[in-house]
Amino acid sequence: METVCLNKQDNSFTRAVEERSGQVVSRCYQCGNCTAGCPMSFLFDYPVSRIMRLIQAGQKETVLSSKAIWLCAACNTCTQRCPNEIDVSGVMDTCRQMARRENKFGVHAVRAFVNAFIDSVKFNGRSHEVGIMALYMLYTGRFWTDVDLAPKVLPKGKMAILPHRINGRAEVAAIISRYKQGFSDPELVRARLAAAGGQGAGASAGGDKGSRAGHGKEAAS
Amino acid sequence: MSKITLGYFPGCSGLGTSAEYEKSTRAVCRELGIDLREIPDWNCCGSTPAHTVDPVLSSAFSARVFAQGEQVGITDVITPCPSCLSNLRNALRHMDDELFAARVDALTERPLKQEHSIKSVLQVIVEDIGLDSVKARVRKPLTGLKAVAYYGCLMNRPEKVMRFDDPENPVAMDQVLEVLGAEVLPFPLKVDCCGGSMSIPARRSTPHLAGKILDLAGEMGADVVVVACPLCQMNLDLRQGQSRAAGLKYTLPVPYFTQLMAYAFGLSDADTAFKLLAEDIAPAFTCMSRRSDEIKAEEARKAVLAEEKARAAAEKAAKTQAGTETAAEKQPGGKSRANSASAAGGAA
Amino acid sequence: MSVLNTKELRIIGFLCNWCSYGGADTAGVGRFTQPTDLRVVRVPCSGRINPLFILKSLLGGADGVLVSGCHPRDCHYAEGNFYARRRLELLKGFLPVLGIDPRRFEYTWVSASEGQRWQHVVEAFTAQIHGLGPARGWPEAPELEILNAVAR
Amino acid sequence: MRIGVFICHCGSNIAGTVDCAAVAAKAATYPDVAYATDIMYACAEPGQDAIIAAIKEHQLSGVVVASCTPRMHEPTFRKTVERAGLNRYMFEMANIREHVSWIGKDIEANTNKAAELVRMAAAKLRLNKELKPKSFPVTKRLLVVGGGVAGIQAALDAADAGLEVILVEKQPTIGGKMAKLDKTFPTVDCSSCILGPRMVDVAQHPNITLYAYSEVESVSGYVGNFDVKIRKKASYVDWVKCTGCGLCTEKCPARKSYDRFNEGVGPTTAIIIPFPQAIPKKASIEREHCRLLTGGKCGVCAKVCPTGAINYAMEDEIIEARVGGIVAATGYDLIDWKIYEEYGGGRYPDVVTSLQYERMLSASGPTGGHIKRPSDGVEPKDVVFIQCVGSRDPSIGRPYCSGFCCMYTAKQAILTKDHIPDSQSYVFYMDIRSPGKGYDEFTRRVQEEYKARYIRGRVSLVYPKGNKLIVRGADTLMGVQVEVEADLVVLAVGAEAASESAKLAEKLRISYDSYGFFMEGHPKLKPVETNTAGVFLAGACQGLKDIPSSVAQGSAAAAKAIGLLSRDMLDSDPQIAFVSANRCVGCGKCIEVCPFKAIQEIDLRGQPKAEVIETVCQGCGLCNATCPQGAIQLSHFTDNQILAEVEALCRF
Repeated sequence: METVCLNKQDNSFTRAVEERSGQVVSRCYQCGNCTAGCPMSFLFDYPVSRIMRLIQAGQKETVLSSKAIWLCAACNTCTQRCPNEIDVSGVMDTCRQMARRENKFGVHAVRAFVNAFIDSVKFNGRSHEVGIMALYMLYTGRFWTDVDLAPKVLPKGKMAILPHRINGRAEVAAIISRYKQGFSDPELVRARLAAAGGQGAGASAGGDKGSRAGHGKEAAS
Repeated sequence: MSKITLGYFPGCSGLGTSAEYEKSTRAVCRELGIDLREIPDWNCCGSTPAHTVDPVLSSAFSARVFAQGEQVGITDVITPCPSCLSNLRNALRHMDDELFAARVDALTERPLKQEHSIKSVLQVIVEDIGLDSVKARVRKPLTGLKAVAYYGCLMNRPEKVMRFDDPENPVAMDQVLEVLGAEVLPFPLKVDCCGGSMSIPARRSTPHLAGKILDLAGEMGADVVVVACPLCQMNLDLRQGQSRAAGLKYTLPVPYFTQLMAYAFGLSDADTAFKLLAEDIAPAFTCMSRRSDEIKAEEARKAVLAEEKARAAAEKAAKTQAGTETAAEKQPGGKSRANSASAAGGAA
Repeated sequence: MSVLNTKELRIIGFLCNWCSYGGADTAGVGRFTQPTDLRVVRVPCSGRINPLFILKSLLGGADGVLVSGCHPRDCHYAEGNFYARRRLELLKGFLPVLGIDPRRFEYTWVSASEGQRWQHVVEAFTAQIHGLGPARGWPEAPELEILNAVAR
Repeated sequence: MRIGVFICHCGSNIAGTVDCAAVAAKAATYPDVAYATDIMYACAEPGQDAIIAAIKEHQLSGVVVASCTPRMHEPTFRKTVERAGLNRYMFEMANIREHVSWIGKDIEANTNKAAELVRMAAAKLRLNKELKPKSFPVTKRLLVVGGGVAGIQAALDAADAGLEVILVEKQPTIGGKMAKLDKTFPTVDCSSCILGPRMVDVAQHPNITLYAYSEVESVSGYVGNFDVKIRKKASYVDWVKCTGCGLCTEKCPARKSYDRFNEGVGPTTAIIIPFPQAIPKKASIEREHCRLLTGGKCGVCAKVCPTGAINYAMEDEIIEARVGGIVAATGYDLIDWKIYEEYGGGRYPDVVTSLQYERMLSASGPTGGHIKRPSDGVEPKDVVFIQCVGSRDPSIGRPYCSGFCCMYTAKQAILTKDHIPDSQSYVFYMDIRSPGKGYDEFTRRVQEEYKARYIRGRVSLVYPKGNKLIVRGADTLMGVQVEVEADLVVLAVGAEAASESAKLAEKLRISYDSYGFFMEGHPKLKPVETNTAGVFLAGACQGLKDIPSSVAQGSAAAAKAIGLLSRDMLDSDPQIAFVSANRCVGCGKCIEVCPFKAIQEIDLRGQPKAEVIETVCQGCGLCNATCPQGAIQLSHFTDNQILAEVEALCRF
């Protein structure tokens, strides 16, 4: 195994993960509770606790190229039981998003499934199971995925061969295309907010500023 | 009972793989006086794949759903699907942050103007309708049915976001099943992940994780594994064959809790939609009625015994009373003992 | 002071000897860095603090006054902090009458073991006072004279 | 007044971030300052000598030392100025270490702040008055609260030194947690064999009065003369008549009562003698389990008692005593581990606590020293120990290490092998903490000789499957998830301060931290004193510690108490309130607020006036802040002195 030179530790990666996830990764003391409870652990190349350690050590390349971040089922068991109250699942999510940005896909099948899902939503406004499966098979070349299930499902009429398309599907597709064009880039939006703030209320892309605070009702309960 | 009206988000799977959940949920809500107003032209919440890409994109899907509701005056929404619930709830939470909300608005170009709430159908039934109202509607109690409730990982987690029931040992579904008359076994893997969200790209996970859950339920002697999540249901029911191929010894029907409610309420087959389950539920009901007969016979036997006992006690008390009187006449010293004996008889 | 005119404001803290002064010591022992604006007056108990001290400070040119005592029910003198709380809450309500922003005065409790909490209290209060800026001067303070007369 | 100012460098502790010479130069310009200098170590002998020399040379009448916190060295410097012939109260300190040099690195700001603190101190000193203490007699009797091993040690040491000791214990027997243990680490010798004789010594010592099944009701007074009330709880057995024969416990029909001493491992009777070596060996009835006291029917114990000791009409009794000092030794409790739902939250009978396991191991315990699964009585083969349950867990508000769990878990793993030779122990740990004499060797022995498997990682889930418990954990060193099929799971439950310690702290007027542990006077230099004179600490109530440390602290607390009570007279603190009779209007508000009833109303030429009882006043100053006339003033902290400090700041 390669010797890691600690003087050359890249703290910027650790900081980036902490900033994006809102979690303090240095609170992790490596008790392993996340690994102990992780349902997908048996498929991981690095156990969750090791991923946390690698983030602490700034090992960006290893983390973002790992399979583990793609195989996380986001079940929140680690988050629930972390004695240091770190949202471990959120950290995994963050790493996955960062990996995607860097065009790193540790598990191709997961990426294919995600793309198939998003594409299905883009085409129809809703996810369409048969369509997702078809796209997934197309993207992965795994043509026999779950065909053993077909005899069970199709006669019951549970899987619609044709998708349920919504009227607003163009609107949904626009959301996705605006996302891909970088409309939601934080710096861009922040700059726009600042500009709008300078000009007075109502000028921002968001519009009515008064409605901004508190979208959730239950926050008080 | 007063009717309540709530916005309704069925979720994509309700149109396909969880059609039975959708049908039974609507039927149960109708019975319980919950008027469901479906959000017009709703879109997919993005499920797990969307927040894998970016929480802003994921929230934008949710924001459009809320915006659609807002258009027709719906701000309080319920959904049967925990995955949708989790996404919609997280979107609201994230959008409390001004920058985040502005980023979402930049994608939807439809900023929300009102406050919204999103709850699960289960939470509304337990907290707003109440178990008493559920109990009052039971016509065909599930007496004799041995059930385990399986909640999955999303319903109660993360604790700070979901704020419903206990994150490690939830009891809401257990309580519903109990008032329906079922015998609910204490299932220790209630919140263990079944691997549902990874069942397609990581197929190996299903027999490993779902198999473990089904195996324990079978070993505990459950007739059914009751669920509230379409992803879990698909993984435990539809893919049960995959688990069995990998060594699972049991065959277990996996109905939604709403299906059992519809059944106990005495609703039609169209409402219970049991026929849409991959694993047939009939054997479970056979076990139930056999056990129910046994329970009834046992109760009858006990009633007879209790009656006999009461009669004997009454006779004995009468005799002792007579004896006391004679003893008291003969021997004053014996009185205290006799009194305590009669007191004991009275207590029995 | 002159050299620090630009960066420091005048903040006076009244701390009870047993809990909060100890807490500030604990923060020092732990090297918990704090803003330098605060000057501490040690008193035996927060119950010793006459609201007049705070008024005199604020009218005399202090930009902020922080009082800190023991946690409720943990008073070294049984119930001094309980009296202090009632008095100082009254005072806080009275400050606007004198044209003083009530945010210039806060009352809190910190125990001798809570060094970190003390750090947070000082940071937060100093930031709050810097947010309010320097208090406007009181070249003449007739209210003070009246108060003095009443108190004596 | 001629004031001398000494600015201490404290090596580089202060001088590192404060320009001490500049502060001294500034101080020289303050009113009444006749001499100002900086000094390397003011508290060291050369430093003190220099202060004394300067007082003489410059005819100083008051001294300001700017150094560390007055809570550290105020007494030191007061003695110094006294040696130079000044009154000890003609002295003030400015805290430029804890409050300046240690909390900021900006030399300019620090130097300015230090100079201002010195100005405040000098301004106050100008109004200081010479104060003289009064002396009062000391009650040579010590109260020890808590009869665990620390309290026992403190009581015996003090009694051996000739003090009268009152020992108050909440439970019906002394012995505390140690009495529940089977063996002790690292010697694996029998706990009750080494503690038992000490307990007997307590019972037989002529100087010790033991009140078991009793609690401290209230404490008033002050060092040298505390007045305490002790509530002797109704045991429903006359302990003068009771011989401890145990006949009542054999015949009691309420056989399903919770066994507190045995941690609920197996039931007990309503009338109990907690264990065979109990001191005092007397029976007592637990009210909530007694059929007669709850249901009105039974009375078996009264019938069988050969001495007629049972008294169902017994009521709590209040005993009053005056003591000169108090040692608190109230120990610890286990945290409520049932909040860990992932470990079953108390639902699985074969998941037990470490203390329950001790009772299962103990030959005098309810299983007779045989390890049996609570569910079916079967001897376990695979035993899993989970450490840090409720320790080092910020998510439940317990971030600290309980300190002794690593060691007792190792001991329990060894005992498991001794009891069941074909058993296998598995220990899930995060770090092994064994920094005592022979401790680390012990944790090696359990792995090397006794072949316990140590797995570094926490456990995420325990659940029953068939008659096994599945333990799902991690081995972080291997980097994998692991599972163990266990017969018995023992949780090394972390500890916290005893449940009612906060209440006692309020009665004793001592501080406690956010976990309920009592605060020592200084974390390093006053480990057994508190900030309340005359109250000392021993054992785990001050912070979790093992048996040797508890015993050591028990002895240390006794030594401090012996030192205090060896004196016939004590000096009262003269920093107390005084009344100007001509200003006092006799409104009585000060009498109302005084927490110590130290103010009384007197008649002065037909006028009601307040008067301070000097030996009772504690110097809180509550009266001073209450008096509408400013007639009652707290010496050394008068209104004028405090306002002088305020003005010293505001004028500039």
